[in-house]
Parts: sequence; structure tokens; C-alpha cells
Amino acid sequence: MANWSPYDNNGGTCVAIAGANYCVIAADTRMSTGYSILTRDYSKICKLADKSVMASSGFQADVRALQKVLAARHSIYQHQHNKQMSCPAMAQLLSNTLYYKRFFPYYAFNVLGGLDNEGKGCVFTYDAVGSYERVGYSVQGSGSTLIMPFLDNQLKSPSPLLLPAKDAVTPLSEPEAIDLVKTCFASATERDIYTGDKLEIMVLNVDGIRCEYMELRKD
Amino acid sequence: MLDRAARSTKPGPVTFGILLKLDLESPPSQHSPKTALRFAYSSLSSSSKFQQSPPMSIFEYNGSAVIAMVGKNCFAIASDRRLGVQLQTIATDFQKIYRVHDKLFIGLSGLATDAQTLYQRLVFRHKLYELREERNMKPETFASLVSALLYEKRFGPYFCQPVIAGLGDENKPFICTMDSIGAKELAKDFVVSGTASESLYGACEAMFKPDMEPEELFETISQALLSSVDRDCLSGWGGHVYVVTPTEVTERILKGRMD
Amino acid sequence: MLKGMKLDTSALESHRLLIGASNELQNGFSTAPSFEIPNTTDFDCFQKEAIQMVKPAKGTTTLAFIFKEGVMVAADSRASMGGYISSQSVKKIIEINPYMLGTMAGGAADCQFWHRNLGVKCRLHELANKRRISVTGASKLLANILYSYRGMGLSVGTMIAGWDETGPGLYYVDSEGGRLKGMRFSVGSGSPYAYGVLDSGYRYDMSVDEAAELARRAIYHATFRDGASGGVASVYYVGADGWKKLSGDDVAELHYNYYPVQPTVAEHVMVEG
Amino acid sequence: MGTAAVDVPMKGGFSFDHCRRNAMLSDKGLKPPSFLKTGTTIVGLIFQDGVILGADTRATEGPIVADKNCEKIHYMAPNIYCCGAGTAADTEAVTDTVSSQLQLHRYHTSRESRVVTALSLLKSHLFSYQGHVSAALVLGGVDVTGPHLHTIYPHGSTDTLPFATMGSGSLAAMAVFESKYREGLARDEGIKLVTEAICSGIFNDLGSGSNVDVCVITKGQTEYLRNLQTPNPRTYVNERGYSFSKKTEVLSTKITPLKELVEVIEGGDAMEE
Repeated sequence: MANWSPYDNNGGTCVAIAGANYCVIAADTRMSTGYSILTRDYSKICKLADKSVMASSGFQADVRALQKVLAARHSIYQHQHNKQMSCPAMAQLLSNTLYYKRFFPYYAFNVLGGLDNEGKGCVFTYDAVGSYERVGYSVQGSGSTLIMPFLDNQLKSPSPLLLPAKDAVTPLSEPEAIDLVKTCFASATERDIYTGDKLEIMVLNVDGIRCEYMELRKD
Repeated sequence: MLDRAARSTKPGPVTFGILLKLDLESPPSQHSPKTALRFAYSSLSSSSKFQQSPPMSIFEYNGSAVIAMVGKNCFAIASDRRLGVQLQTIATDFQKIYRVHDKLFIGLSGLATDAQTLYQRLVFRHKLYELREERNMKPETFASLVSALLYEKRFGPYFCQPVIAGLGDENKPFICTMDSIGAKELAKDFVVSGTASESLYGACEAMFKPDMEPEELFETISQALLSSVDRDCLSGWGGHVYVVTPTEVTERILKGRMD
Repeated sequence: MLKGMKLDTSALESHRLLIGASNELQNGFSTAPSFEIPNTTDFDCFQKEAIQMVKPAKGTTTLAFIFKEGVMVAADSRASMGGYISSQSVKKIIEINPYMLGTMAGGAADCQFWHRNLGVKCRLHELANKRRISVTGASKLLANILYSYRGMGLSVGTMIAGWDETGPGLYYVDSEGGRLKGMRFSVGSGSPYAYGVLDSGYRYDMSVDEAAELARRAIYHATFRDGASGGVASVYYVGADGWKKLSGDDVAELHYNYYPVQPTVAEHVMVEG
Repeated sequence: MGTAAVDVPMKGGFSFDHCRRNAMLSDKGLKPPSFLKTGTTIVGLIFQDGVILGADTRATEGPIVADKNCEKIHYMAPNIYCCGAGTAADTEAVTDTVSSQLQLHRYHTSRESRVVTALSLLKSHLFSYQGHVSAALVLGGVDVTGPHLHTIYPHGSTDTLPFATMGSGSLAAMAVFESKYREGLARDEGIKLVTEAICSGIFNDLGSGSNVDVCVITKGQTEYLRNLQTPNPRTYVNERGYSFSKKTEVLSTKITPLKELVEVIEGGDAMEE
């Protein structure tokens, strides 16, 4: 098997939208390889801490390994500091963890959503080797090119780099954001063969984390 | 050509086809000693690279985005205005949509030289048709003409993806697109092509509503075009939209991001 | 790996605390921490394919120049992967410390990580020597790190700009091991266009505002012509009392300020007979 | 030998003029694009009084669904239909070509076309292009000698079978056939079995999807049931629809009224519109 490769792509799409006091993280539950479906019910979303949830698409073996490392580092942090890691701190940890494998990268495209210390929604988006950035919304995975333009259009907020600065938090309410996520996934499922089956939505707000599901096309 | 269709039974992980090579500007990633030395020299002198080393697909050489959308017995066809050579922008008023006759437009995306050559041949064949038949060509017939011209070059194709939009008999809107060898795709709602096609698919899928009036159709197609090209390095720099109803043709130039 | 040249792995310190500690318990000596390397015979080819597959964020225009009042640093804010724009709001001017800035070109992850590591080293230098590190020293630190990884695929093209006892300092450092002191640099796919504006407009004795406008204009023209640059043109000024962000303007607005366009009234074409 | 100045339409067949230029472009590193493929599940089976063909309706360009409702069952003759998988343009063109040849043959012999005629025309065409014309076909029909079902591979080889499946979803469909097919199926049982096989391809193979097309051919009667089943409606449509916060800004507008609607008004000037 001359062209054996340590990597595979299991497809799937992840979306995260940060609101004023909430954060929505959603991902489809289809895991595929090549042209066949491995399972229709595989969760790509992982709760790393009370206020940080990560969704990853790409090579799910690497994603699992990455989640384990982050969970271990988070429990060590809790023992050393006697408190949960904040979302920005988890974001920096994820960036470093990805970069430590710079020469044998995790084939995982991650988006980290949560609440920062002031309780505002925050979303961090990554490339596979650890470059990251805090944004108002982000999409990763096989359907990202399909969904991103629509989110840009609906959630267009001035860039955080502008000086004089303009506030960049999305004005959407939580139900509107969930409705937008559902439309995005319905559109992505229509056009991307690797996205579908079921949509898992996790909502983080002041009173904790709740889960919602929606059926998607099975073809 | 990876022939998936005839059921390659090779098991195991799909070996990675060549993904888009990086379009980077500073050191190329392949570090064989020879290129590293050559590169080291060129980076010192100008600390940048003009010519892009990693190849892109021929479709991405000039960059383009064309979209057609159907409304209530009217249609709209729009394109970006950029002509580039890989990452460098050469012109920002490049014409990609051509008028075949009052109720039939064609948008040609892909390699600009093939698009222009193909257009001239289409005009020639369309004129012969009108001389013989003494009437305008119906959009369905024109689509078959384009498909035949493309398929004729099956093994040395035109690198051009046409989008055809027209009003057929009783002014019924007709839109269709093709791949570079003439495989027709008829659609009831919208068709897209060009380097920003994936973004355009997603935007249209979310924004499209059936039976839109011409004004709302113009607004929807413009928003879809501009939000998609803003996510694509190789197309954009303004927009050009034609809205055609049975009574009039409205041509508008859009004010878009020029980066 | 290069013979006789020990890889600088201090960046892995926090990582090492965990692994290092456990190793010591197990086998009595702390193995030097190292980046995990794939056990493949053809390292170059593996790197080429892996990088191609993960497509790290790329593409940019950055510039910096020294003038009478200090150093002006400017950059765009677009990151692209292949033809796709992954972000329009990347911070490409990295604040190493209140007196020093670094610019990001080439691999976003490489630049972010190693600039952050450089900030740690500069802070340690301050604590050890009770004075801020010079721009020369800081750029040498970064150059040495990058030189030790030469040939492994890092892609960094950065400028270290700052102010120290000798006044304003500007160095260009890249992942090929190059390190150049200079007055005027531009790095990135848009640099040919930026140089055009920069070289024609540059004078040593410019006011801060003139210099800021020149830098902004150079970035704007690069974003207009180069597909991989765009977003927001950020301009920083480094003076005697450290750096200050002067402006961040969306290049789309800049375009219509520099080249105003009046929307014409609707033109009705008359039908010929 | 002066070539004709005017580009006179060719006699037909393929033209290879661009091959050298395209080869030069590829050498320069610009890869040719991939063509529209129909991932596809296509099936056919023989039942009591004839043949039933089935197909899905998804055409893909790599991971992207280019056409959600394309037609893969092509008309060959009133009593012969043919499903195509592989490169969409090839299946379309080869079936059109042979269909017109059959029509000419019918005018010539004023007899109903035979399935074997279509089979040998297709196989010789495909063989002569050594598989470069990549069309995998399921050919079915009923002629004077009874029902026939054949599969044709891109290289020109053919099979004659009671039931057959092709395309990337052929395994999923064949599983259903192998478990439930028996000789002498009634019309409704046959349609149900074909629909079930196509659905198994649609749901289990990523290259196939959307709707089920079926075509029932019996002696003297052919029914093409387009979108017999549409098991995959869109699962979420936002009733309110979305509004655009920033209205599109227009630089210039040109309105051209269309000529035909200019009626000649007695005495009035036709120019005033």
C-alpha cells in the first residue's frame, strides 16, 4: 500500500455564533469516509469546560486525541488553580496544543465557543496548526465555504481592528441565532454530500448548556 | 482522472487528491535544496515573490463569478468585474456577460481567452441560425448549441463554464449551466459558476425564494453575488447585473468591495 | 535535523513541565522536549503533503519604515487559504511589548506562535538584566530560533520594529534564516504594489501624519491589486515612548475616499425605430 | 495548403486543436479542471412483461451537488431507454448520438429498433475511444424478440443480465436486488423493488441522492415516471425569510425597453414609449 496516509477526512460541518450573552455551537452528526457513511449519529461537539465547548471537523481520530489532551490539561489546570479555565485561556491552550504538532499536524479544523469572564459570547476559530482569532461567528468543515457567505451577509459586523472602533457584537437574539443556524445547515445539506443526517445544537448562556436537535436530509 | 463513478472498489482511506496548493507569497513549502537556495536568493533581493509557485487550476487563472436566478416570469444574470492573472488584478471592468439577443444572455466564467473565443464562435453560429430561420434562437436551442460546441472539444476542452439565461416562448424564464465539456444542468431556481461557485451555491441556497418580482430579484442576486465574492480572492471588484423582463432589460453596475 | 545545532525548544517549556516531570520520575533524566516528528523516511515530502492538506492561513501585505519621528508599521488583515478568504480581520501587527512590534507574513500559525514566544524571551531578558531588550537583540533571538528550524517547513517573513536606547530600530527576519537591518521593508504577496507607493512617497523628514498617510495609501494600493490582501489597513507608530495604533480603516471605504464615484441617474435608452 | 480562412463548422466528431495548448498549460503547472460526474445509482431489471429502469437524480462536482434533479434516464427509441453514470457529458452525448443513429435506422428499415442494435452501436463507439469517453450505461428495452437488459462499461465491454446496477451506489442497490429479485415479478412488485434499490443507493451512497426516476417499458407501451418518489425534501425553510440589512448600492443603471412591444399607433409617433 504505497500511498498509505495517516490521515482521512470524515467530513461534517461546524458552526458557532456568539451573541451578547449567549453562544450557539452546532454541528451535523454524519461521519463519512470516501463515498460511504460510517455513522449517522456521531457528535462532533465536546464540552471542554463549563463555559467552553469545542466543535471540530476533519479527521475524527485526531479530534478525539486532541479532545483527550485538552481534557487532561483542563483537569490539571483545575487542580493547580482550583477553578475552571476561562474560554480565552482554553483558546490559547488549544492554539499551543495544535502548534506542538506543527510537523505532524492534527488534521482537525476547530471552532471554540463559550462565554468570557464578563459573560459575553465569544467564538475562536482555528486553522489546523494553531493560528487563531476571536470572531463574532465562524464555520469549519466541508460545508464552510457554503455557509460562510450567508453568515457574513446576515451577521455583518464591523471588524474589531477598526479605529475608531465600532462594536462588533451580533445584535441577534438567541432564538434568531438558532433559527439562522438551522437555515445554514439546511442549505449546506442540500449542496454538500458530506453534511446531513442530524443537526446537534448546543446553546451556552448564563444558566448553563442546553442541547437541541433537528433532522437533516439523509441522502 | 479519478474515476469514482465506475465504483473503484479500492478499500481503505481515500488517498488525498491534490488539494489546492497554497497560494503563498513567501517561501514555497517544498524545500528541496535546489529551490531553497534559489528562493533564498530571490527573497533577499525583493523579499517577495511575483510569480506564484504553487499551481492553481486553469479555471482560477483569471478568476470569475457568474450567477443566474429566476424570478416571476423574469430572470437576472450577474457577474463580477475582475480580470486577474492569478493573484494580481489586471482590470476591474472586465465584461463576462454577453447579450446574444434581447431575451437571451450568456455569462462565461473560467479562462478569459477561451471565454472570449467561445463567445465569438457562438455569435457566428447564432448569426448563421438567424439568417436561415429568420427568427431569434430559443434559449433551449442555444443551450444545445453551446453544449455541442463544448463537447466537440471533449479531449482538448475550452476551460470555460457558461451560464445561459433567457426568456423562452410565452416568456417562460430558462436558465442553465454546463461544465467545460458541455454537460447541461437545467435548474428551476438558480445556477452558478466560477471560482466563487461554492460560496455562490451556499448563498443562493439560503437566500432564494420562488416567484420574486424584478426589484426583489435584483436585490437578492446582488446580495448573493457580493457576499460570495467577498469570500473569494480571485473574483469581485464590483458587480454587473442584468435583470430581464418581457418588457425591458435593466443593466446595473454594483458598488462592491475593491479588495 | 541539523548536526551540532540544538533545536531551540524553550517554547515547549509549559508543555515540558508535564511530560518532563513524568519522564524524570520514570527514567531519572529529563529527555529534551521536542516537536513530535512523523517517522517517515521522506520528511520533506510528508511536510509538503501535510501542509498542503491542512492549508494554513496565508497571504498578506505588511510594511514598515524608519523616518525622522520613529518607525511606521502597517499591515492589511486578510488571511486566505488557496482561493478562499478564511478571515478578513486577522491582527497582523503583533504587540511583543509596549516598545516593540512584530509583523505577520507567511504562515499565520508560525508567526503567532513564535512572536508570542519572542515576547516571553524579551520579558525574561528584562527581568534578568533590568532593562528592555534592544531591537537588534530581539530580532537576533527570533532569527536564531528560525535558523534552528531551517528546512523543516516553517514559513515566516516578519519585521521587528521598535525603539530602544539607540532610537528607532527595524529588522527583517525570515524563516530562511535571513536577518536584515534596514530603513524600509515590505513583505508579502502585496509588497510589490506597496513598494511602488512607499518608494515614490518616502522622505526621511516626514511628519507622523504624512508618514501614516503614506503607509495607509501603500497598504490600500496593495489590497486593490493583490487578491490575497484586503480587509482593514492598520497603521501603528513607534515613537520614543513606545507604540501607538494610529488608525484602522476598511480598505473598501478608503477606495471610495481616494477615488470618489458619483452614482449616475438611471439612463433610459431610446428604442431605434 | 491554406487552411480555410473562415471557421467553417466541422463535419462532426471530436476536434483535438486545443490539446497542445492545454498540455502547455498543464506543464506550466495549471491543472485541468475535473468534469461534472454523476456519482449515481442506476439499476435495471427484467419482469414479467418487460423491463424497468431506475435512477437517482444527483449530479456532483467533487463534494458539491451541482444538480439536485438531473435526468439520468435517456431516451434512445420509443421502446428503448438508457441510464447513464460517469462523466455526465459523455453519457448525454453518447446516448444522443446513438439515439439519432437508431432513428435514421428506423427510417431506413421502417421497423421498430432492437435493443441489440443500440448495444452494438454503443459498445463500438465506446471501445473505439478506449474508455476515454467514460460512460457506464444500463440499457433496457422491449423489442420484437422480447425484453432485454444490458450493462455497458466505459471500455466497451457489455453484460446481458436479468437485473443490473451501475454507478457509485451500485453495491447498495445490488444488495437489495440480490436479496429480493425473483423471476416473473409483476409490474407493481418490479417498480417497488427498483424504487427500493434506488433508495438504498440514495441513502447509503454519498454520490447519489435526491429523487427516484423510474421507467417501465413493456410491449407497445413505455412509461417514464419522472420523480416517482421525492424522499428528500428540504428539512427547514424559514417562513419569514431573511432581510438584507445593507441595501445594495448601485453605481449606474441603464434601462433598455424591448422592441417588440412597441406597437405602431395610428398618427402617434412610435418613438414615444
